[in-house]
Amino acid sequence: MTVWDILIPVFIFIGLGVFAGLLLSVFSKIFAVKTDEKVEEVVAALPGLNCGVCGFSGCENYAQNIVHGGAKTNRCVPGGDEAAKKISAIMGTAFEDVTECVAFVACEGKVPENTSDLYTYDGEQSCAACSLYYKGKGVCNYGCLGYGDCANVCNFGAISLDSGVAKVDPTKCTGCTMCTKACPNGLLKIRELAKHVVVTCASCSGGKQTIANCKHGCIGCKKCEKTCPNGAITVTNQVASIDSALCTNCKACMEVCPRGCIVEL
Amino acid sequence: MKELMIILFSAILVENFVLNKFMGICPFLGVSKKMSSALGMSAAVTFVMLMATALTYPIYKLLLEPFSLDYLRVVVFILIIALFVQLTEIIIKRFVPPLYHSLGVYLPLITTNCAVLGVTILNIDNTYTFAQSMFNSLGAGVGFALALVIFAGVRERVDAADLPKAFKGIPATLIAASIVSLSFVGFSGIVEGIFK
Amino acid sequence: MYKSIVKPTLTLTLIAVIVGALLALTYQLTGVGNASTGIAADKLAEYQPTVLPSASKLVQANVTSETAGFLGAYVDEGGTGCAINISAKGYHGNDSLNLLIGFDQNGAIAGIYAISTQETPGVGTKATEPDYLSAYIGKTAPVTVAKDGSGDIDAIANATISSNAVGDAVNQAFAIYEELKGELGL
Amino acid sequence: MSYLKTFTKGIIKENPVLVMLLGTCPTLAVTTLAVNGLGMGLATTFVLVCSNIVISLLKNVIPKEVRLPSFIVIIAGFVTFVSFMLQSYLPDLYSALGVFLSLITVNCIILGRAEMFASKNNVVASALDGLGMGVGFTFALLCIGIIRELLGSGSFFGISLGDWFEPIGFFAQSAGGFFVFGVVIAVVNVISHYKISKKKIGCANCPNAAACGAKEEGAEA
Repeated sequence: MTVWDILIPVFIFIGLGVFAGLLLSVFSKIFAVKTDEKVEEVVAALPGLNCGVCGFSGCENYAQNIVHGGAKTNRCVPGGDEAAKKISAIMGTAFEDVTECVAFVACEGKVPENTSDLYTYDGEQSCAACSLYYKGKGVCNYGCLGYGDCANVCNFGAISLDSGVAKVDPTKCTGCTMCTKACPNGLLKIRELAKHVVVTCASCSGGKQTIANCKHGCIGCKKCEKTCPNGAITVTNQVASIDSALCTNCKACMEVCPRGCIVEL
Repeated sequence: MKELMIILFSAILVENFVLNKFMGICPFLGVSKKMSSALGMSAAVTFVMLMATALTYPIYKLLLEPFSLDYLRVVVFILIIALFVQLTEIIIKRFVPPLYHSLGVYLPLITTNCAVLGVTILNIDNTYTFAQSMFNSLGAGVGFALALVIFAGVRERVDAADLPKAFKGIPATLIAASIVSLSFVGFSGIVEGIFK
Repeated sequence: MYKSIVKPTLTLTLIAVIVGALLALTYQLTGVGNASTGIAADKLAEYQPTVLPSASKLVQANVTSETAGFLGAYVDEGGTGCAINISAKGYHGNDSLNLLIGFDQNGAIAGIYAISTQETPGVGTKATEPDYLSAYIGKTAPVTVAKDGSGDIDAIANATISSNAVGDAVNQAFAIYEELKGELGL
Repeated sequence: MSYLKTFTKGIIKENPVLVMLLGTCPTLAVTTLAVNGLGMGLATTFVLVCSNIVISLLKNVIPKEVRLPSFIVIIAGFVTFVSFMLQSYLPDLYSALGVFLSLITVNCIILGRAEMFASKNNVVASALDGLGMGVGFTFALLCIGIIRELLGSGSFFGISLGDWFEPIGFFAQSAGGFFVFGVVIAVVNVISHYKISKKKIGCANCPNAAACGAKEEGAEA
């Protein structure tokens, strides 16, 4: 056991240690990516969902636009007032209230109460896959398929499925609109939290066909459109839809609807 | 040249690092949810494996073997691999941000990837020459990529399949992996057959 | 400059040096790491009946051979033969098969003992079980292993790789035996 | 958190192998025989506890730039020390574990616990956490090892069950490892009433979560 047997490894490790340490510290100094602290602060205040409700391609992009592009600080709906307050504090601008929005499902096609299935489907358990086979297993081509693609996407666990139709829990929903993109039939629509009256149908197959398909479907009779005092309801290609901004919760349309598919959530 | 080909193809097919030697299972299970992440991860792993072998082999031959310090190889190798991965991460983050964003989350994962350290140690254990060990790591990397990509495809189907509640998620993935690994056993005679 | 360059380098070097020194110390003090060169005497006595039944006592001969896989050669004091310890390429990579092969005076196999094997348990290990290895007794160089019974030894179903590995190892041992016969005085 | 909870959390609730799916490489590779699984489990526990202690001692000294390399060098030092011990005192276990003994250094559990726990808590808590995780790891390896040995080579800790049971080669091979591991996790799912599988295996369990920049963007690992 010569002393060299100890010294050689020590020298090797001194060489390696210095080499590694120098390289790492020098590299991380020279090649440091110049990031703007303010942008990082704003990104930290945002929920980081990259959902795109604010109209930008993600939280990072929205933060850059807030700091440099002067974008408004209250466009992040999932972040809600709390995120808007934090960002306004960082940016020193006045805090503006964020209009709280939530999603809802425009379909009540429960099987067997309201509608029925065309075929039994045991392929891939996803709405997207099921909707490829003759526009879905339901008799109505626009109905909810109940395989929960929207529920899988929702980060807040706000969507649950009861007897084959998705339902959104307004208390948990933050309005991030990730589910609207996941539904193949586009049944998930956005409404303001304060406005409770919604049309729970999206079937564009007109009167006679909808009556045959579903007990709850909108037949596009336009009665609601005529009676609405604020013109908030419009019937476009055989199905009614409510513009949240104009609606005042007066429920006039609910009484007059012969099919009962305008509902208060 | 034939010897190199044997090593290359046996590393890809027969002695596949993931399915036969069980190295690199953590990223194999964790990252193969989507095909895009699988491709990104396997490209990064193959690159790091090649560079790691290129760095560790000479150091072993020049520094460790002459002084018969074979017992230090684990510490020295892992230090070099960790150093190299962190440097690559810094450089990619600085010069190629889009690549960093697509690869970024997987680069630090590679330091704790058993396959990378495994291939460097096996190169020494099998007393390969430098060319042979480079081919071995290329084979290992491509084998890793092959297994990962095949498995990503299988997994996307498995996740959507109608399974009993207990088997949803990871158990189904593992049983799918067992069948894919079984299919790789079929290659065992192939390399000797082709190149004999 | 200090905080971001010198301090990290210093800490990393210090840690590496301490770990390295400690390992070097334990390695040298306990002499534990270096692989024991030969088979320990008690183990040798244990293997001797299966490897060279006629021998009285196997003693390590200080001869070396350059052929790959050679681990040691042992000669019988009574001069009835010798044994060669060899590590060969098994199913799981290079030295995953460690055999001790005994030869009688005229170079035929007197017995084989599998010291350690990393073959897949239950599958590959069948090729290293004593009764399968006893088929080699009496065989002279070169030994052929085949599935269809045409070779001296027939390979085991679904463990062909391991059976071939054992066959190759035996042939390797024959080569070493020929090379060292003179030095061993047989 | 009380020390006892730190210790017991690693065994069942956050079992590193069955729940957090870390350290799966040795779990599949070494459990062809139960005794190998036990050996690997104990070796890893030793390394885990020692490295947790040392890292929690040094946590304020190591600067950010060289964090990962220094952690890894400490762990590699302990692993080499364990391989010395095994090589001299348990040679057959040493040859059975083979290359996976030195692969303990890159075992995701050790670096994971070092990064997520040891570098943030005091020495005693880290040591207990290491011990808990180690026991959990050994327990999981033992279960899988026993099952694979029973089915694969018809023996229990080396004692053969007699020849009435024809061992099924599949379980000793690598494909069998995946299969048994999957079934064991399914059983754990049922036992824990699916509480565990609901937990998203996202960035939280990744050993490099702290050191990697992509976590804030919600990248799902």
